[in-house]
Amino acid sequence: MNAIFPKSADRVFRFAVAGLVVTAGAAAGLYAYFSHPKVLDTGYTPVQPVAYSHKLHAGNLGMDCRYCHFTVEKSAFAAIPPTEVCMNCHVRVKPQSPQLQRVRDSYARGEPIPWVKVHRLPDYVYFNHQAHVSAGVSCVSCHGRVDQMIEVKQVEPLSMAWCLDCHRNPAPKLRPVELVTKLDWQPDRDPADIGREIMRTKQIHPPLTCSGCHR
Amino acid sequence: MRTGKTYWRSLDELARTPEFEQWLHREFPENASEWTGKASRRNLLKLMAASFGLAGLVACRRPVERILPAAKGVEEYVPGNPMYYATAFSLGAAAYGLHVEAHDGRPTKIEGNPQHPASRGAAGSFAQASILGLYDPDRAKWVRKDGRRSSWEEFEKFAAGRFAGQGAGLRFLSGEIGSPSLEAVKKHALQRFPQARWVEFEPVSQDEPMAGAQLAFGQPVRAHYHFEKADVILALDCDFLGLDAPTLSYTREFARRRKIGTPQDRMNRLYVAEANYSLTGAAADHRLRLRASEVAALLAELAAELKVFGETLRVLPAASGARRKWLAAVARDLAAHKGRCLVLAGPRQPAVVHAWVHLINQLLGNAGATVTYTAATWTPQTQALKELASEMAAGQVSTLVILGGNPVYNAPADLDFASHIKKVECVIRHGLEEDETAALAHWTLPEAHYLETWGDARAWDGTCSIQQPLVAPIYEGRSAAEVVALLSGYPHRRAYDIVRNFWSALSEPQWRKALHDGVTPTPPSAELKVTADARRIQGLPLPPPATGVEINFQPDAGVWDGRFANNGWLQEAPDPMTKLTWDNAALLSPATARSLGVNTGDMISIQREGRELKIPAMILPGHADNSITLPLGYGRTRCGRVGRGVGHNVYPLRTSGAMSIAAGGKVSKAPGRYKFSLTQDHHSMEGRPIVREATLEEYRKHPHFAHEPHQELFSLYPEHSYDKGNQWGMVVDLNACIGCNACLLACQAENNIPIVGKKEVARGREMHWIRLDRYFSGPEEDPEVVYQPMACQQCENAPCENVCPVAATAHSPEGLNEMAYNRCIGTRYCANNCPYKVRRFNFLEWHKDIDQLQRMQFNPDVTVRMRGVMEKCNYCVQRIQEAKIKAKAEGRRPIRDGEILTACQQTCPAEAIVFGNINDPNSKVSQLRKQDRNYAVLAELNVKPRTTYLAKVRNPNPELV
Amino acid sequence: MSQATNQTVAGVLGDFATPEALLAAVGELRSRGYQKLDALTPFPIHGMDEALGAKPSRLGYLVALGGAAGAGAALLLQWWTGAVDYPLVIGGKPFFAFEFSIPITFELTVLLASFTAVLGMLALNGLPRFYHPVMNAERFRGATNDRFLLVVDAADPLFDPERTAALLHSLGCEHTEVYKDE
Amino acid sequence: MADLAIRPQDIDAELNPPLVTGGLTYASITEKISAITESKTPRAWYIAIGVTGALTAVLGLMIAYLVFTGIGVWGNNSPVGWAWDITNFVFWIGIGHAGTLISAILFLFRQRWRTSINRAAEAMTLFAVACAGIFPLIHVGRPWRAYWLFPIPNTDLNMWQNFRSPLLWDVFAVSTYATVSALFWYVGLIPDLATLRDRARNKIRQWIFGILSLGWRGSAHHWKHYEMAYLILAGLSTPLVLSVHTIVSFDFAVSVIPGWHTTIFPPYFVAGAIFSGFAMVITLMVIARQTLHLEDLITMKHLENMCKVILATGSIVGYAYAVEFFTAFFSGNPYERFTFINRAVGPYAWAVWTMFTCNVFAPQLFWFKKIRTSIPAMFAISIVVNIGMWFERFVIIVTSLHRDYLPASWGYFRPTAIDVLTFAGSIGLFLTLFLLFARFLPIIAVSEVKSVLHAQESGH
Repeated sequence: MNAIFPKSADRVFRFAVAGLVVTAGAAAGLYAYFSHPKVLDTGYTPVQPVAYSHKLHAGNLGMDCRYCHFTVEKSAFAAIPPTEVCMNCHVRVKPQSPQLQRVRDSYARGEPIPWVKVHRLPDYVYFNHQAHVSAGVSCVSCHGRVDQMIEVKQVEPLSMAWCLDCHRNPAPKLRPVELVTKLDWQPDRDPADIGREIMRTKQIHPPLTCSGCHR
Repeated sequence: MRTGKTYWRSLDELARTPEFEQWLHREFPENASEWTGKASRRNLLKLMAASFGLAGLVACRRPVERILPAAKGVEEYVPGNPMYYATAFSLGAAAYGLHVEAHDGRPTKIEGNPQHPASRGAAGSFAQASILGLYDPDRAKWVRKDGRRSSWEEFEKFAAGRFAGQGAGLRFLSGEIGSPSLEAVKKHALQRFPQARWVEFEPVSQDEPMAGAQLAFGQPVRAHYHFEKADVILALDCDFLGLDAPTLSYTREFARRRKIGTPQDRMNRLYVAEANYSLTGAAADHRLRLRASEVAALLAELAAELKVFGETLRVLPAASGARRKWLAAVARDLAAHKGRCLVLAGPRQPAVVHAWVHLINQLLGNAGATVTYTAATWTPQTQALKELASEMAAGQVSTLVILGGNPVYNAPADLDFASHIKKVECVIRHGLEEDETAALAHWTLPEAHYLETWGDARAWDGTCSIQQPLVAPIYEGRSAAEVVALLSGYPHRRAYDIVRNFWSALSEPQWRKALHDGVTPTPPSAELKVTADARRIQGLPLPPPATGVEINFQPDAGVWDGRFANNGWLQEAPDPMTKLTWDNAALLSPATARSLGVNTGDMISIQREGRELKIPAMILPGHADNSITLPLGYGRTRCGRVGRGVGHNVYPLRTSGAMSIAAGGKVSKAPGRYKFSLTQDHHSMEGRPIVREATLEEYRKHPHFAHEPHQELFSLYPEHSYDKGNQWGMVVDLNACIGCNACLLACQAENNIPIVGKKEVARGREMHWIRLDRYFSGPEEDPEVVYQPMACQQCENAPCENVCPVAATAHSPEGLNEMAYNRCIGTRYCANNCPYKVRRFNFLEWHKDIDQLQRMQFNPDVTVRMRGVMEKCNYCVQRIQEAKIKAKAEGRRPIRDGEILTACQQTCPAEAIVFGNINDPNSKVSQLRKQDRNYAVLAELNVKPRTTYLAKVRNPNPELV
Repeated sequence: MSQATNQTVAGVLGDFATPEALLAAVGELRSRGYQKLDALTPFPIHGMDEALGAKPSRLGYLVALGGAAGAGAALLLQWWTGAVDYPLVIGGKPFFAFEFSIPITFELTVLLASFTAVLGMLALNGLPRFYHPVMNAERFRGATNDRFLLVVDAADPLFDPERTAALLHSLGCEHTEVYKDE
Repeated sequence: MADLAIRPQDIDAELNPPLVTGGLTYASITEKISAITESKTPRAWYIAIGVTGALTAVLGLMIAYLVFTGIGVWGNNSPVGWAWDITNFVFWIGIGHAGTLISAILFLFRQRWRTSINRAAEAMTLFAVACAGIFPLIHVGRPWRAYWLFPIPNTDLNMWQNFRSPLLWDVFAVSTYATVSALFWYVGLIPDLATLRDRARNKIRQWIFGILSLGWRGSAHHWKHYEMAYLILAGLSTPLVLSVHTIVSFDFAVSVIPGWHTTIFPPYFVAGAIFSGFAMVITLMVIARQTLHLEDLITMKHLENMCKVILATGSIVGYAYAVEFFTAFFSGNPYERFTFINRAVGPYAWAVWTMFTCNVFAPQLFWFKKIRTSIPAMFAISIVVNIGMWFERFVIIVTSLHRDYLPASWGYFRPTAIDVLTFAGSIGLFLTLFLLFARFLPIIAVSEVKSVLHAQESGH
């Protein structure tokens, strides 16, 4: 036989090419899926130093978010409550509970409880709670149903594209400002209509340019 | 990308350092007491602590004494929101009122206190930069005994034994005291130790003016000038806009008389006669190049012209030639404005000159009108120090307590302080730095930074302010008052008690108000009616012009007398006139340089009274011939990392006999060259219409002189309209701008602008967002100077935006040319294509070596840029956003005019910068844009800059043009 | 050569010394009604297509399509990203304009056109094809060096190993060879 | 090619003297060229690649140092944001253009003398573009973000590129250029790879070239589509090569900086590119010709023609320089005027005059047949021209930037050792790639030369 390659060579070659194409396609697809912020960034649920249940406090007991995170309306920053806030009640409620030992120690020593940050934005992003809350964006829009979470977990991607979605079309996410902490609020009509009214009355037009968030 | 918020991260790291452990254990026990529910100071601190995790701990370092937020601050603390406190900063005896912005307990930014007469809302470069001193990692941290770390307790034990007797051989040496409460403690100490003596010494002192007043009035008085009333001003070697305090209020008043809205408006006229080219000289309508030592003669000639002593008496030499012509015109001008003119002499001029000036002002009817006097007590400082030195030499001093200052470095050379101090048995040194003096002390005590401790300060005009701390001492620093109180057994020991007790006359509400406003209700010093004794003054001998080459010692615009040597911002801020950074140089005129055969950068040797100094020369056009100016404060040998060995120390040439103007200097070329780092190496405008200038005459003839005729400009594309909402714009009045660096430093502090160091500046990589472009025009020997603050012009058709491949810089609907650092990949194409060259690139990781502590100064509202990204002025967009969010939250729609102040605008003592909404016809900025003088630089490129300039108008004397 | 029995005759090959001889031979065979002919040469011989009666290549049309696709894609990309998905005001210029879209449109046109040209050429030639019966021929290798080969495929109705070979000889072919398929 | 090989009207004076000499036959051509790749590797080659390889390693080190430290390791500053980085980029891109020109434009113009040099010239194009491509990528402050230059759909940022930016046009132009050149080159190689395949004696070579030649049989049907494809590629490459340097020139022409904002840049840059490209081809081919003894294939005729092209394009470049100065003077625009006065007498005058001497005056020597037929002379001049063209880019970029509108912002640029070593390294990379090519692939288009020989013999 004189030819360099056997007759089968071409078949082999075609299979190889086909295989290559398929694998490459699959790889690309998988990457696209797993690198998507929705998949990549959500679901983060760090273990907190104290087993504090938002479900219990905000859900069952129906405490308002602002009792602890009392700066959301006044500041860019939503304060993590100082130990005193816990002790306001827990001097009376379950004063002996072993689970609260850490809290009592912190109160006694004046050392803060090192809570773990759940919702982290890049340092060059300047998110302002005051601006959003006073516009009528509910906590639930970014933090999800915290009142149903035993351990707080990140449910939204918090990516730039995700922010832009809302900045481009805020209406569906707006509600009367007194309802922002009412996580289970169900509007009786199309939320977008309500949102549009609020936008009109409050003159809300979220920034779409860089300096809106990056300074 | 790291940002202002990085400090949280770095704090976590910091938390592992021993100092931090210490803070932890020192602070919390005393705070861990009651939680009252409502916002008491203490739980505020704990709020912060809790809210920020460890970051708050710094905040917790606030002392527990009650402090009240100032005007702008909200009464109750909200984590994340900045708070503002009123306090005071003093340079020698001149105090300036400040508002300090604090984020979560970290002071981050300094502004002037609008209610304070000496600041009027402005803060000069020294005050602006002083915040960096607070976070200086090289500060004196601990009590040291013979260099080894000790403690306050040990020192107290030692002091108890040492300071028992009547104070024989005990001497105190301090800087000039401007603090009433410290004066009280001082008085107490001198009563407690009757045989002790107290010497006050400032290298840059008011000795001569006070002596001059003594000659003229028979008593030391302090003169106050009222520029708003003066139509004609003659400044003799007096840099009242630059370094001869109190410049801020003077600058403001002067600038207000330079701003003209229409050709009909009246302007003041400034004549300057000086040796060095000062900011005041740059602002002058007529400047006479004159050796400082000839000012006396000039004054005499002026007196002759003014016929001060009547026709008959002809004891005075008359001027001749050009100078005569000049003088005659000036004299006529002054005479024509009796009671509305002003003659001043600088503190460097000898007493007799000041006496003459007082007399002339009196005869011109200015006394009581444009110049007023207040009583002052004065002991000649240099003399006092001289006596102290001789006592030390004679071994009569057993204990020397040095409070502040740095005499070993900056005492007159002939006193030989450094060797005499070794004869003192016990030297106790209290200061901010571990400097040359500390090195020779037995005990060194850390001084608290003025933002760390309580105190008070008296301004030039006698107004008093309470200096309230923003943080508890980061290290073990204590205030001078505390130290003296400790030594002398003063009834109160803690700074707060000392101050509060001194002001016990103030009721609690008054006290709160004083803290809140930043000024105490005590009135300024009462005006004093004095008359100069013409006969006596006439009899005074006039100092002859200096023989040989005259040498002028001047405080430096960057490091003053050397006390700011370790401040990177000030070191890197280019000298307003020479644009020299990280250095001083022997300034001389082109002619003098030619005669010496030296060029800029050549080393020269200056000999005087057997002392020699080798220093690089720098040619300064417009400097007086046969005269050399030596800026003080460089060549520090024991200093922090920043200032050590920077520049050349000229003190060795400065003797008690010639503190300001030295005669008989021998100057020659020395071998060797020296490399300067200049931020601007081309000084001519090349005939380009960049800074547009006219005389008042011309302006009245052609009100539109500022408008270059160029053909109709249009774009190939349909253009975006900017007629809705806020449209930000800025106008800079070149008539008001005096070229001081205040805006540059304010911008640096506000926008986390890095320091790059001498080498990188030489490479052309300085990062300042504002350049103060300085152009010489006219003859090289005697040019005029114009300044132009040049930052991003926010072009509507921005060339930089077009060329960015990744759209990292784009335009906002409000007309801002935005820079998204986090999108930037650093092609530098935008900077290349910027006709104004105002973009700055992070060539290296400038923040790499920044101390954790220094990061506390970062403004958390501004991203800290990493290497490889472009940055530039953005009209303080963080302030704009803050204001907009505030306006929204308050349901208030439009943002008030003047509600947003850019950092540069807010601090400008001349009010030269106006920022606002050009879409609102009534806003100040729109009004200014309507003026004839308004023009845009490089308008012919059709880039449509949002920053425009008001052309400069000088008001020369028609007789002299 | 002599291998398993499943080998079938794939065609006959004639080896010519010069292009001219080859051309002549092709013409002759065509006139005798041979259909399935091919010429293997080290460089293209002008007139060979006519001689073989091959139609001119239609590659050009494919390339035109490719180019058009490129242009379309480029314009779409620039318009959609700039004016639809995230419009940003840049340098006071419009969100989309033909003026500044020309360069990239041109480049992508050329890019896709070139790809179609190459891939199209390969496709029309059925390349890559690593095995071809004629490669079994002893003399095949001459075709990429200095020989000019005429190949008559066994599928040709007039094909007969002996007679075709003889015919080739009569046409001045120096050597003929019957080659087999695997 | 065949159709141009034997159509009488295509035969021009270029055919005399013959382009293939020394009584070569089809077989001997095959033998001569293939032998280069088959024979034992000469020691000289190892020495050469040792040197160039070392230089390439230096390039790698420099890039690593740059990426880890920052652009500050170069001399770039404010106002001179671009310096050697973009100078090198434009320089290499320019070099590349001769290859495409020879293979495409001369092909369309039926210049048959191209056949002996086009293969090597195209290879040179590829390698030059490879070198050029490095610089835009490493000149950015954050190279790890350089992928933002490409419109990759991004789910997290939702950000796109700015299609108004000439720099982005560059990205598309250069990557297109690189791709198309590679295709063109490879298509040209296929028949010769088949030749090597069929000469190959050992299995490895058979397999390698067997796969690379994609089963080419030289069938008439192959040739039919092949020629069409080649013609089309040539037709596409010609406007492409013009567009690439036009767009590179847009980086400057589209800006507002005096000395950059110039309408004649596109033609001027293209001419300059061809100029420098041909110079580099001469440099390389002279070496190849001497070392590999290809005198019969790369005849004096070839070299002389290239010298003529250099003379022509050199004169165009010189004319462009003159026009620039005249326009600046005539425009009456003070900034424009200053820029050119500053070039002639400013701090960078030395660079400007080097540029003039090398690019305008030196090539004029080719008016003399003696010089354009003397190997040493043309070699020397080709080197000089290469140097001159590097300086042209340096002058355009740096002298325009260092003094533009506001005198207060003026500055001066000084290169650092890193600048120099990076450029030297890129030369190393270029030569290394060329050496590898010369060793393992037919550096002359075998099948094309054969068709030229055939044309010659079939009595023209």
